[in-house]
Amino acid sequence: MEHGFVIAHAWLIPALPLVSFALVGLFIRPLSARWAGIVATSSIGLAAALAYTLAWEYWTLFPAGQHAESLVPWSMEWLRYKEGLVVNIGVLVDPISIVLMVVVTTVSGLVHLYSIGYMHGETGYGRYFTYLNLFTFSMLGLVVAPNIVQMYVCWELVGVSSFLLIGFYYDRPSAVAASKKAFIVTRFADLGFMVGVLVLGYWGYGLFETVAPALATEPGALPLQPFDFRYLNSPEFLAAFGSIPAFFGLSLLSVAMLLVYTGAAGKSAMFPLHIWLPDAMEGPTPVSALIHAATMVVAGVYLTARLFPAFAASEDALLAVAYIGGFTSLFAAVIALTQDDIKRVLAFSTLSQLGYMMMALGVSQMAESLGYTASMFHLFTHAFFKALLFLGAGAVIHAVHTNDIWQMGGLARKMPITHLTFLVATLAISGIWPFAGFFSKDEILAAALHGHFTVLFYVALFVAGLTAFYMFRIYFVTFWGAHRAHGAEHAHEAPLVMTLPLMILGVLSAVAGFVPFGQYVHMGEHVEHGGIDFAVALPATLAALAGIGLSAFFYATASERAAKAARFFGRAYRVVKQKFYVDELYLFVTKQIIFHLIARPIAWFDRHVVDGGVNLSGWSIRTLGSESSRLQTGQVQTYGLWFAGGSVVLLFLIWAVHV
Amino acid sequence: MGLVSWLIAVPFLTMLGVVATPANRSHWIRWISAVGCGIQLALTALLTWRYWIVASADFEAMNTATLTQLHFVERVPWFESLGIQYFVGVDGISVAMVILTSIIIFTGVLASWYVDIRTKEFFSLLLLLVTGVFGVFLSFDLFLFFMFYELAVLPMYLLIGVWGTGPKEYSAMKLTLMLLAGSAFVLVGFFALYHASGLHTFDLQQLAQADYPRALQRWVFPMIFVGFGVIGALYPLHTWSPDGHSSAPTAVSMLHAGVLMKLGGYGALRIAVYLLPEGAKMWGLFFMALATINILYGSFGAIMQRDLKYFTAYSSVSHCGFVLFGVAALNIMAFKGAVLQMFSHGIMTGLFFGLIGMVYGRTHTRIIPEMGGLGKVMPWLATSFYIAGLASLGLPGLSGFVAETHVFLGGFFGNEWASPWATGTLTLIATMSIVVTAVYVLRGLALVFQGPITNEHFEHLDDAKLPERLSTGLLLATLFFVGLMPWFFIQLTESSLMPLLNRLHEVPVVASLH
Amino acid sequence: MLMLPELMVIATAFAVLLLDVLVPEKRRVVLAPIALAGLALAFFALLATPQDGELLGGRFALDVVTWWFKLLFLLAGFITVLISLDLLDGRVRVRARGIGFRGEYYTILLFTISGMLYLISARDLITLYVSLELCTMPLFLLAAWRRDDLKSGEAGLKYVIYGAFASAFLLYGLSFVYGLTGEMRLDALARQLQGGAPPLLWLAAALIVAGAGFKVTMVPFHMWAADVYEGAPIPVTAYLSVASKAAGLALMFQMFYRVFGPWLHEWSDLIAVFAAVTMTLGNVVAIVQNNIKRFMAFSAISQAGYTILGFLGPLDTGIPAMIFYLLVYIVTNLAVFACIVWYSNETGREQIQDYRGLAQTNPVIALMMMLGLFSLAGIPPLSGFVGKFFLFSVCAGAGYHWLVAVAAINSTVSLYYYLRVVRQMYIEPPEENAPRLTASPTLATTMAALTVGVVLLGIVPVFYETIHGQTITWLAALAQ
Amino acid sequence: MIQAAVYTLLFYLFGGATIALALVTVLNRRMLRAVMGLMGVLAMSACFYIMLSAEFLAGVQILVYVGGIVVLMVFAIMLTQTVDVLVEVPHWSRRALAGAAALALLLAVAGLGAGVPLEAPAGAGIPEDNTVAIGKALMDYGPRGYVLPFEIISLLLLAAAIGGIVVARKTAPEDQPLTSGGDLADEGLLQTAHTQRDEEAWVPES
Amino acid sequence: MTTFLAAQTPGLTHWIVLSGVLFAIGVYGLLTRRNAIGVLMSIELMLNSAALNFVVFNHFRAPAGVDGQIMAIFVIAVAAAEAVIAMAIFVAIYRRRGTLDVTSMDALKD
Repeated sequence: MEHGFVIAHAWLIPALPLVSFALVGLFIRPLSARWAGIVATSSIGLAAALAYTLAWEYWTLFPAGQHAESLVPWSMEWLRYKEGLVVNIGVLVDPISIVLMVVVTTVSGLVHLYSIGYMHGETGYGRYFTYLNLFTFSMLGLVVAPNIVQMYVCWELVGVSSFLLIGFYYDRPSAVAASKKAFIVTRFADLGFMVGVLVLGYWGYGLFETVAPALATEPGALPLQPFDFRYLNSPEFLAAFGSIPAFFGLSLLSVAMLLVYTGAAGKSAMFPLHIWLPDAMEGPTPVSALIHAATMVVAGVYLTARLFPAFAASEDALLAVAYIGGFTSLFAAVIALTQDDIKRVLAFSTLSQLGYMMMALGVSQMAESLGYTASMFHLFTHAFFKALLFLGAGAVIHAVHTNDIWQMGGLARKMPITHLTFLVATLAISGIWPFAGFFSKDEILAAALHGHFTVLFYVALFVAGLTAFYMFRIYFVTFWGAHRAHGAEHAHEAPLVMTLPLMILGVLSAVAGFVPFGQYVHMGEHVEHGGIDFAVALPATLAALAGIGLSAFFYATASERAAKAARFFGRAYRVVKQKFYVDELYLFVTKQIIFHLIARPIAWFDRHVVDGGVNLSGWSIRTLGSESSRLQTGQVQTYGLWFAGGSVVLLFLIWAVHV
Repeated sequence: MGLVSWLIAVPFLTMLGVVATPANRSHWIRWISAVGCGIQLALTALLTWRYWIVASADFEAMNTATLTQLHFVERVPWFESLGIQYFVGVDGISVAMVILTSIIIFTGVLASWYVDIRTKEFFSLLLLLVTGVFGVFLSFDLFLFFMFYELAVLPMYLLIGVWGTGPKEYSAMKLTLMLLAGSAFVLVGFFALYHASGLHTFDLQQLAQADYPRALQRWVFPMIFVGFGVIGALYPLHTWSPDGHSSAPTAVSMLHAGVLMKLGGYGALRIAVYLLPEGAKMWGLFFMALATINILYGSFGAIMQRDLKYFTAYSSVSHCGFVLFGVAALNIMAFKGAVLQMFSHGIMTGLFFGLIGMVYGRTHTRIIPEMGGLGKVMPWLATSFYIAGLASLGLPGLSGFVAETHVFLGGFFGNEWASPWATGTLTLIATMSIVVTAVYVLRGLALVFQGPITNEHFEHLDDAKLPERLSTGLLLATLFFVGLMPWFFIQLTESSLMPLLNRLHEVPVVASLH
Repeated sequence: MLMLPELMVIATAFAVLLLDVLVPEKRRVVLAPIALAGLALAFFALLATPQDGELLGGRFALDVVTWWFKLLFLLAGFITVLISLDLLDGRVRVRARGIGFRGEYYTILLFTISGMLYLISARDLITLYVSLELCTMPLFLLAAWRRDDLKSGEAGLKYVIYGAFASAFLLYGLSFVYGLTGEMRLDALARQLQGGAPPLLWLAAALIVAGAGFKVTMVPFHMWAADVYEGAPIPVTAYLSVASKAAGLALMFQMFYRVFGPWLHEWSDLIAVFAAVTMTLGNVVAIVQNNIKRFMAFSAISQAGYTILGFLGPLDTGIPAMIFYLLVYIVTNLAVFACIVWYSNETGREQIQDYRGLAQTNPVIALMMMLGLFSLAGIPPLSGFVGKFFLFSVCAGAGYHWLVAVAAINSTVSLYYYLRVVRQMYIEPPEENAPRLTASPTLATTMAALTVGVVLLGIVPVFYETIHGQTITWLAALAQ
Repeated sequence: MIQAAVYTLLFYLFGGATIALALVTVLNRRMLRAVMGLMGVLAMSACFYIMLSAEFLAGVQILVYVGGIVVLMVFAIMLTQTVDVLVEVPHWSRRALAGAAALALLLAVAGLGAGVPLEAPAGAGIPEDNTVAIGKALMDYGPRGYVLPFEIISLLLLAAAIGGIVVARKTAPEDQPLTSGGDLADEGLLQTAHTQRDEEAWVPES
Repeated sequence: MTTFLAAQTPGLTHWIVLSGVLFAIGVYGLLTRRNAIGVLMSIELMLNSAALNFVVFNHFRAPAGVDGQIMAIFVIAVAAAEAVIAMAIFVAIYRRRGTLDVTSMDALKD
């Protein structure tokens, strides 16, 4: 099949940031920081343009509503583990990868642009753009991965870029700690992913002979490999694999999927692996916007969606996805109610929204795949409004030099563009018609309801209300009322290079909901879900409005009501404010258990027992030597005794040999 | 004299050149060493290229062969009555190891550019040591192998004892004695094979064609494996490594962790598994279990270390565990993983120790808590350190990932002589190390390079100088090369590893002995 | 003409003795060169001597093993004279009191060498016994040569008592051998014994092995060695540690191969145990020594343990391995002793700590000494390694894998104490203002030549191959 | 018959006496008495030799041993022992251990030696004159001769004499350097030797 | 009586035992005598018993030859040399130390 130019050369999309990364990192950065920013940004811009063209070409090829094939227009052999177990690197083009490419390049391009202004004058300006490019490349590589190993590879790379960017201010201990935490927690989750890959690889390879002939290889493409998603997602494989029992009544497929999901949960910060995300806000704000709101954190969702047929084949895994997602959304929303740091509130809101997306996947079925679409849709819209929120918050922080919302206030007049775009985003996330969030959230709620997950539906509904409440809380506190601190008084609007992305994202957040998403992205046969389901939309909107109202009641004007309410909840409030002490629990586990109960005893054991064993053998030989040397008494007659005794013993031994 | 002999001769001749230079001309000595190692590097490139041309013809044939195909073979009878000969040659594994060694010694010489105490002795010993290492990787006669093996170990004593730091005498003695005690076991194994084969030869290729009774393999295999395991830091015989590495001077740590520890894995693969397939089948699981302990134990041990070198040494214990794990797992992926890990760890840890030396040369401390914020004043070193650290935690794109996934997949796929549940469980336990590695690497590096500068004395330190940049740059490039283009090494080693695997499946046939 | 080397040695001895009387004190420096010349002549005479033949109705015979042993004895004697002469001629920086009487010294030395030459050629019990005494007893005197030195005297006393005791045991054992067969000739009595051995033979064997064990310092018959080595003048110590030990081994060859041959195989376990105990005890005790001579004594004891491993194997591998190892051992040990003699000549010190910083004051000599020590430890590619390798191979060939392990581990242990010396030389800094010492041309040449030998013997295969080839041929001829 | 009886009687008489004298030799505290005991043992042995039809040997025994060696010992005792100073009380443990060792050896000899019936080869006659036979054998170059050990033993005796003189001769005064040529050392010569050495000193480190 | 005695003619065994007793006494003396000359005398006892053994065996086992007797002669000569050497050393030591107590000779030891 003849593809369009961009489809055929889709590898350019991840390659551009890579080339730019190498160029900027090795050559441009040392020479000129300014050009580093420009080159980095334009490379992403170009990639974004290519991504749009790709989308256009693709949906020209497979018009909306039709069955859309996944294409692998380019691939090459990279790692040959053994005969029949080869990892190809390549580019997979299918609806969700295109959506993600569009989102990633768009948000990344805008963040790059924004950063030119935001990071202006910072030390490490060039380094920053190098990292951003690296991240963008890795994320795009992840998105286009045609097999699970490439996914894992890029998965790790985004982890590292995230690590580097969170710890960008490396002389700030809190940033260093946060970056480590982010990396290690996600790494821990990746362990599950990796084991999942091992399990899939092992049985994938084992079943390949019997299953693969059913899967025709496309002409011209590299032969199908056990790691390929196309193989892993194929019903033939899943049928064979799903029939192998593991333990506790779980099928091996469920075990593998749960393991893979652990990785996804780590990246997407599902409870209880969520703890790194709020801390990750130590990085520069644009980074939070790009990585920790719009793109990287949705990689988990993307992975789950990518392997959706496999998850769907294992009901247990999918149930776990649904309930963990639902719980996380509630849990994070509750915490978000009490936080004072603007970025942290946004971080918890991200958590909550990621929970939504996961839940949407979890409530979906192969046959009834509305949730799948909804999840991707929400991913799509959320990327825009959450990036916007972060960038807006970044502009505010840039202006007032603090993250504490109680140090802000009254910024609406000083920063009109920021204020307006922030409001749009807040409305979008709260799910108010006609902003983007309304549509996607509506679809998620609908999916939950139709999937007969009633509890989750009500949870989601409640969370929608909470979301509106806390988002408006920060909106009110930040932009309304009087200046509360010195910084806020002198705040002024950000330069154009920063506000331009805000405005673009504002527009996107406002209109993205009208994209007929379900036409393009669906699993199996397209499920018609046109229009608005009022059974869902009405309660959702009501919940949102209730949240906004309550928020206005507490925070729109300066009053003691909020403080009173906090006092009323007393201990419960403190527990929530301390994020349910999950961090402390982790700290206990790492410090007390891993460091003090495992590492320290092992270090001690090594120094004293193992090493002691070696020293002991040395000591015993020396002691044996000094003890034996005492035989040398200097008395010749004693020596003679030994001689005579030796002869007798010798005689006895010879005699013994012969008897 | 053929190419392979030159590879052994060049370091030796360089050593002679150094010896002939007056001791007070330390600058000449450095240049002679650097040029000699440069020539060696060039020769290595030539070897690689020629090997590729010559060997690629029979890559296919090796898939079913049970004897590894040697190239550029040179044979000279030596002690004929005992069947001892000078027998050198290369196969893919050797080529990979030679590349590693050439790179490490070249960078090691650059890293020791500023050694100014007893320079002449230092470089001569270093070159003598590396002569031994090349000899081991290139010889295919057990006598010759053993000879070079000990030659590679012994200069270590003086190198650590004279130029080391800390409890250097103790460390040097412990290292030397433990390694040679290990070689004692190897020797016992060699003799057992020699006599059991009845061939009156130490020729590895011929010994490989002999049929050893199972009872013999049962005890000889662990002998040889443990003997090599000592230098490969097999738990619990690894304890020479932290002390030795931490006391050694920079280039010696580099060589030692980078190359010498590989002799263990190399020997275990080349001799223990190659000659004793039955033994390998019997003991594979046991040594896999030990190597698993290695992997986790080393990484947990590293967490609590205060000294950068101890820290790296424990991480080496962990990483060498992967090598032994791969060797013991007995399948092609694991074997490849083991060789790749040897290469990767060699480069990575060489880089680590080189960098530690450079940092130490500036700060005069290696105690992690005493440092902090160094990234600000020495960005080159910090970046290199981070890349090495990331390689060590198995980041894709760097060499560690390729090696580790090979090993993990290999372990997980297991083999037909061990319960799949056992190998699978061990692999799962071993995979946990990737988290622990992340913990200690990031924690350690963060304490050294990140955060505010803790000591105002550090404010004025300088970044890497040219020789240092050259050496780190070369090592970094290698890390990336292996990580990004793994197929080169995979292709290189796979054809030579297949015979090892095939031997496990077939009872070796005593063919006509030529 | 078969006896030419012996006669030359004896003639030289008499020449030296005569010249000592005739030549004034000032001119007595010529004695050593004459002794050397005589030994060299004997050496060349030996080279010209066929490796096969007998004299005096078979009382004196030559074969390959004999020939090689003679070569070794002459070599050891030659080098001993070389390392003695500086001390005896007074060309030393620090003079040792009480060593002198060059003429008598060389004469006695040459007599003992001739005793050894006869010992290995002897083919009857009487000649064997008498020549053994000739190569043992004068050494008692040499050990006590520094007669106003308490230690030297004490060494002599212990040596004479212990030596006589051992010799009496040996003699008593020989008497039973004679009694069992009524024959003095080795071939005849061996033929008699082949028919079957009564238990009395075990007593004889025990007593004889004990007596021979004394000479090769086999545990537990080794205890004299350390004290005597420490007390004796250093060149004498060197001589005791190589030549005397070689004579002991020659005696063992004579007894084990010519008399007890049929039972040797059955005694393998015993030999293995004694070898293991000998090397282990020698090694572990050497660890705690501080005096370098005493240290070398225990090192030599452990080397004896390695050497007798050769008796475990069949003749065609065991014999060449032992002879080659003996050659290597003589060269190596004398290389080390040459350095020790030199250092003692220059500084008068003989504690291990006294060697500190030698590598910085005298790097070349330190290197030679280190090579020698490493060769003793069995580090490749030095000859000691190769020698041990062959012995271990014999041992493994006999199925004694455990013993190979013990021996190899012992090598490691031995490395520990050799490294102690190396450490003093290389790692420890020299004392302040430690002078750079000079070496006399003779000693320097000797050291250099020995070091070359230490290296070359292990690399150049011709020595071992010759010994091996000749032994094989000889054994094949015997078998016919 | 009588002859045999006498022979037996003599054997036991002499044997008992010899053992008694030997015990005197090793046990008596006074060296002179001990040496007399030794002399007795050696003399008795000469008698044994006669009983064993080795008359020539008996003569040699008396001449060399009793006449030579024992006299030497007496002189040595006189020389080294002004009065009977040394109180010989060995430690009980040493005596016990030595006794045990000696007993073990004795048991071994008696047990193994006596347990073996060794018969004289049948038809072997006693040579008429062993003195002649011994003389012949000592001078015979042939397969039955012992000329070689005879020569060797002369070397041994010579060496013992030369060395004995060197070792036993009076020591030179403390202040005399004894590095070369014993007490005849010439300081001037030594100096020359020393400086000469410095000139021709080989400096190995280049 | 005579018959009895004649019947009891000492055989080889008796002689071996006799020499064995002498040898053992020599061993005992060597190991216990403190005076070096006493030690030397014990050695002479042992050598003598060995020589006696040779003569006994010569008489009983090879009466045709005189090998054993010749050996005995050599043993006597060796004993003489031994005595000379030992005496020389003893005298030298006595000069320096003023004693010949072998138990006090332990300057050389570990």
